Amino acid sequence: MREITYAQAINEAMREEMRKDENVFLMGEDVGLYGGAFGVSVGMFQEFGEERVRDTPISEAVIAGAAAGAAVTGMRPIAEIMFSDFMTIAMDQLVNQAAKMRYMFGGKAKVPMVIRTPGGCGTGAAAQHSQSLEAWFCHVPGLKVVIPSTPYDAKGLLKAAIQDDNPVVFIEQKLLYRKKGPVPEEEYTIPLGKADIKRMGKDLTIISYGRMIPPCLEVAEEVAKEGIEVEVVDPRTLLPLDRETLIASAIKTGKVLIVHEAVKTGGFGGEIAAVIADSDAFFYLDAPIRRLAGLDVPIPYCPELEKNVVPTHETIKAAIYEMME
Amino acid sequence: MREITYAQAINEAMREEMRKDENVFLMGEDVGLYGGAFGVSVGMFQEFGEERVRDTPISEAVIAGAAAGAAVTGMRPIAEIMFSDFMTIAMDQLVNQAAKMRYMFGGKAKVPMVIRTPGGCGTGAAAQHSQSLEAWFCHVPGLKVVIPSTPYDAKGLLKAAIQDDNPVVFIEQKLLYRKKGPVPEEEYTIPLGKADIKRMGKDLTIISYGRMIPPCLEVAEEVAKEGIEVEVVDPRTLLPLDRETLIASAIKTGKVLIVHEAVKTGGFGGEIAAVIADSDAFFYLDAPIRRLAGLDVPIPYCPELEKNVVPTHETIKAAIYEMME
Amino acid sequence: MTISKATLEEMYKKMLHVRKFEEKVAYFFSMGMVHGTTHLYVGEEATAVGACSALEEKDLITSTHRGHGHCIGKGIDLNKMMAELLGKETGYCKGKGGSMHIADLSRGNLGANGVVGGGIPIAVGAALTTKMKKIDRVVLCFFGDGAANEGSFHESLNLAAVWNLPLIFVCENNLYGMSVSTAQSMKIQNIADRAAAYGIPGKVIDGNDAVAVYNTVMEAKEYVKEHGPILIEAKTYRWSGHSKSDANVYRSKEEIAEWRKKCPIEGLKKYMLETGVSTIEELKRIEKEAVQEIEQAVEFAQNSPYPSLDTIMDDVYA
Amino acid sequence: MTISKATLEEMYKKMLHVRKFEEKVAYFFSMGMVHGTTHLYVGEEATAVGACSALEEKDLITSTHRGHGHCIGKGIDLNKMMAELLGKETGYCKGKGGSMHIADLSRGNLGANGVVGGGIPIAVGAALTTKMKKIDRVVLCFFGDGAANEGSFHESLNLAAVWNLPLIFVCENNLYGMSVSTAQSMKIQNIADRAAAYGIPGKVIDGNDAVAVYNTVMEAKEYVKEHGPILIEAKTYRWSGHSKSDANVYRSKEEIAEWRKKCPIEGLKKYMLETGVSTIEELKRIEKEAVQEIEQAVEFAQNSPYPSLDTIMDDVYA
Ligand SMILES: Cc1ncc(C[n+]2csc(CCOP(=O)(O)OP(=O)(O)O)c2C)c(N)n1
Ligand SMILES: Cc1ncc(C[n+]2csc(CCOP(=O)(O)OP(=O)(O)O)c2C)c(N)n1
Ligand SMILES: [Mg+2]
Ligand SMILES: [Mg+2]
Repeated sequence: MREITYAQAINEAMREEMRKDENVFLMGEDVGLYGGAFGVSVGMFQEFGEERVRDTPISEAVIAGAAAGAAVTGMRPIAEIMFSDFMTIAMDQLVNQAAKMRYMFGGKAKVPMVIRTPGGCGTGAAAQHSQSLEAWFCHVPGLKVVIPSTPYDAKGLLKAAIQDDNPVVFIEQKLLYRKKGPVPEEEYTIPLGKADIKRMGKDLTIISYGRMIPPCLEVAEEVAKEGIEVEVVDPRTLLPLDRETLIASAIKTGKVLIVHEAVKTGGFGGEIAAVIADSDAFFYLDAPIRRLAGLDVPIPYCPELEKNVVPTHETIKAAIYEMME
Repeated sequence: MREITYAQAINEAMREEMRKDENVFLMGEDVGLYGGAFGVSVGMFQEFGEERVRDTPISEAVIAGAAAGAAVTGMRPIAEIMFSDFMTIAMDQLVNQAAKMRYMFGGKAKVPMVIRTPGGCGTGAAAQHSQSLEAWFCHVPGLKVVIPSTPYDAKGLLKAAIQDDNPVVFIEQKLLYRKKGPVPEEEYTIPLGKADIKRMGKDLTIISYGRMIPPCLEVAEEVAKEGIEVEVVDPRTLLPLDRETLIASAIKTGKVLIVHEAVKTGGFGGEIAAVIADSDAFFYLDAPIRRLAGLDVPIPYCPELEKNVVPTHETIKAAIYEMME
Repeated sequence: MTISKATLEEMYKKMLHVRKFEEKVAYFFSMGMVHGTTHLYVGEEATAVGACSALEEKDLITSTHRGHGHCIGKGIDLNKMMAELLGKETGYCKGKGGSMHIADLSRGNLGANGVVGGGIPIAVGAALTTKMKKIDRVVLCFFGDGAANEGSFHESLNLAAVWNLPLIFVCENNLYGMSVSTAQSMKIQNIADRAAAYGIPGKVIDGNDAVAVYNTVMEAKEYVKEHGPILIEAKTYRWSGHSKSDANVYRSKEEIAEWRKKCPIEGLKKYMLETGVSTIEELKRIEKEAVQEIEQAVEFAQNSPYPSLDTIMDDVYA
Repeated sequence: MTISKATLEEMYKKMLHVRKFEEKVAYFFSMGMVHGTTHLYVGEEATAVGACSALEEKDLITSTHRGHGHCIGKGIDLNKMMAELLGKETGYCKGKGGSMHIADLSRGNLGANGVVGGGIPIAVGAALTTKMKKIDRVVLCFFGDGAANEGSFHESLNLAAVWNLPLIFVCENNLYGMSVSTAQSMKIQNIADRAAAYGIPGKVIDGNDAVAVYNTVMEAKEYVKEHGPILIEAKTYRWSGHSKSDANVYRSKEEIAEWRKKCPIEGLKKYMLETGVSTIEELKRIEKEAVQEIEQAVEFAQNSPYPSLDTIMDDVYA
């Protein structure tokens, strides 16, 4: 199968949906001629023109709110927020408006919109451009939250998100944008809310997502040589969470390690751990549920510090060994 | 001991600190002559004047940001955000600025500020005035997060928060404002980061906080008559969390029930469950860790629905029985 | 512009509906029969009704926490509206929204809003749809003087201007945002002057004069379809406290009395009589009908059941 | 106003520092020696240096993502600044902040900011401290044309106006916010016109003319201490791309060339020579010193160690 990058996969997903449905359009800061801060929308301005690929002023609140307003009146907007750190400015419109309209109005509204936003550290951009804030969005009923780890998932999930009739926060991973992977040329979508077992194993379950998946898989291959078979489960959609798949894997292996880049305290790993600890899997666990996550600090600038503020190949491996003891 | 309301306790804490330290001041929407939307600052405008009890325009972003700017230059502001739902508008200034300044600047800044904001449902104000968003703030290194359950705690913790050199999000509970409790007239503070065992017990640990504490205590008394001794632990400060006290109680009773009003998915109960599931307590648990929390929906308006969207006396009791089976 | 008799009588009736509706709500609250809080529109009727009467059904509005007037102005089923207020299953939001979240998408009301300034960006989005789909309609966005100090106001007016959206911004300046007066919350006299910051026209009008409001919005409709947004500031006043729990300490009795003299309903009545549009008998009949219709709505609402507990999880997702 | 020779020479030197500093940074980036991204101030030197030179050490500034010019303008230890850029332990932020977070609280620089518009509310708070503590100083807040479309701009200017804070807002209008031109992002010619929306004065100046900037800020200082804030719009231009990854597709070569002709450093030099303030030899000596000082800073930075991993958890809390 041909290989394309994660960024290209996202670009293709948007283009395909925009070609099919004229209600779909893209707006955001510098998404037009510039092609987006990370080049994700490159070429779309040329293909669809300035009406459907809209550069906005630097105004995150109204970007999110205008998306909600356009969605509730019949469009299917995709809004880009340039860094997920700036979702902080759009929270009222996302959380109090877009997410709640349907319920507040007794089911009469439909708010089909996607907010695409890149998260994560590793680019040397320091504390205000590097956060992983997915846990916040997962605490908001009415939203869906997606965070793909491969080009294949990115394309299939984004197409599903655009087709979904609810507000979806689609968190992209900066460090994956340039990573390539196989993506079929044929049409496909991946249903929201279905986890994917990225690797089968029987000894220990890693639950992880986004850009932590590649190192988890690498480590899994390495320890496999020593006879430790790790299962790597990627929820892909964090809200709604595919609890069944996660719990089944925990029951199977009896050991759960949760890995994410976001700061540990208050991170989504807590939710995952809690779901498992409150399930039947509890009776099958033979070790505490471990969370390996970002340190509880803002992201530092200096490369060495930045690298070590989140789980690494080494710390993932060490955690596996420790749990297998 | 004399009894005063939760709102009065907060009012006293602010006044005492403002009398002692002229750098402390209050600002927010309608906190002046009006006395605050919930009457918490009643009389303070008269005592301290308009310079130190400042009415602001309806501008939550600059309220939080101006607090940060005043704090980093030598004041100790208390900023009120009228409903915690509107923290959504202040998130950039709180999360990207106030919380991170110290770390980003290599330890050179100090940001002693308190944001007071009421959370919770039960007042018939529906989806945009009723949320419990504490989990968000707990995911932000650099912040402290406090949520008192009694007038005594409210006063002692708020005084400590005002004296603290870090940004503190102080979440008040609307439904507790008019509740009375004993509060000494003498000066005291309660250190941030210390849990309080509100009731001792040996059979089951309830970890809860804020306005869920009173029903938990009532239910504990009721089931005590049937010989079930419930321990009720109130972290009081969610960030930093007093993990030791929570874990010790879990080890003692072997059963943990977490109760909070916030929406279950992504709520702070996940963090608590994860901390326990990853601790030594894991080996002492004889039942899954249960979370009893708000339903995963926006808060509805109709009183019966609103009442049942969060844990109630009945559901708490039922959960205890179920776990004791 | 001359306004037809039918339109004027319709406006008169709607303003009475608002007044009577709010009186009922106030009564319910005073009796503890309604849950939560509410923000009465009494005194400001001419703004909502005048503005909405100039719109067609296909035109859209966004509203505020003080939204009852907008609902009625835009045309609403009074029964369902009253039922929503009482949290009943038959209400607009099946009892889940209450006073601050009534929406009637079928008649172009995109909803009240509990967040000050929260509806403004949504209006921008609705106007964007209108433009992109080339629909022949306008969007009208209501908000208060207090909301004009929120960042969302700024971002929204700017974006609507840049994109030349068919959007009429109507600032209801009732001189206070809760307890804080505009004199305390801004250093300018006229909020309409903020329009210049976005390169769009701004206009100050008497928000208690229904005819003036109507005519202004009529003109604005044509303007915005061609040239992009406009900001209209309607000066008005709320007679009651901000919400049910307001002791009104920040306003003088004299000020309130002064404004009560400028009653918008009396004003329209006088206009209709003086210009000979309607006779006093005709207006009396309208008054009687209005009162009856509100009574009917109350009856409908009171006789409606509360939503069943089973519905609590419904309608979170589409 | 006549500016002393010492001040002019100091300004000249600082502008050279900015230029040379940025050239080094560009070089480091091109060689992959620096991590992350950076926003060069080349072409805009007169604004930062002119404005800051009119301030005293006790006065405060808030800065932006494009903050190197402000740092140098306000007086900074070049060694520590360069070290921070390289992520070294000896840097201003111990290597934790990098280009977008350099702050020097001891000299009144409250910090660069990675969030567009993020520093504006902080400036309001700093000015509030100034007023409440009755300190005889001003706060000067830098931000870009793009930032003027953020809600934080609006809320901040309004609050500062209402509270009469001693605050000088300086909008660096370099015609673009990343790739989007002001023509696309606002429907007005002059951002200074937004001042009227807050009842404060607004003034447009040539941001490439250091003397004009200096004089304007000098006057503004007196004004704001007495009357509250003012908004100054300095028209200028960035010569380089927005950040290291910018292909500049949205600007024409001609436009860039046109602005390069208006080099602020050349402009000041010409002024100093024509008015006879300094001789060409004097200026040459300053140039030489400036280059040397930047070289020294580079050497210092390069010889400094990276922070130890042990420091990773330090300084989250006070
Ligand atoms: C973002 C936000 N901040 C604060 C509030 C609380 N609040 C509700 S109404 C109101 C006053 C609004 O004033 P204005 O916009 O003038 O409308 P009015 O009530 O006068 O009609 C306030 C402060 C809110 N609902 N939302
Ligand atoms: C809130 C926010 N939105 C977007 C960005 C990404 N961004 C960084 S600089 C920039 C352009 C800023 O333009 P302007 O304010 O004019 O400053 P300039 O870069 O021209 O100096 C953008 C969009 C950001 N850092 N913060
Ligand atoms: Mg008002
Ligand atoms: Mg710019």
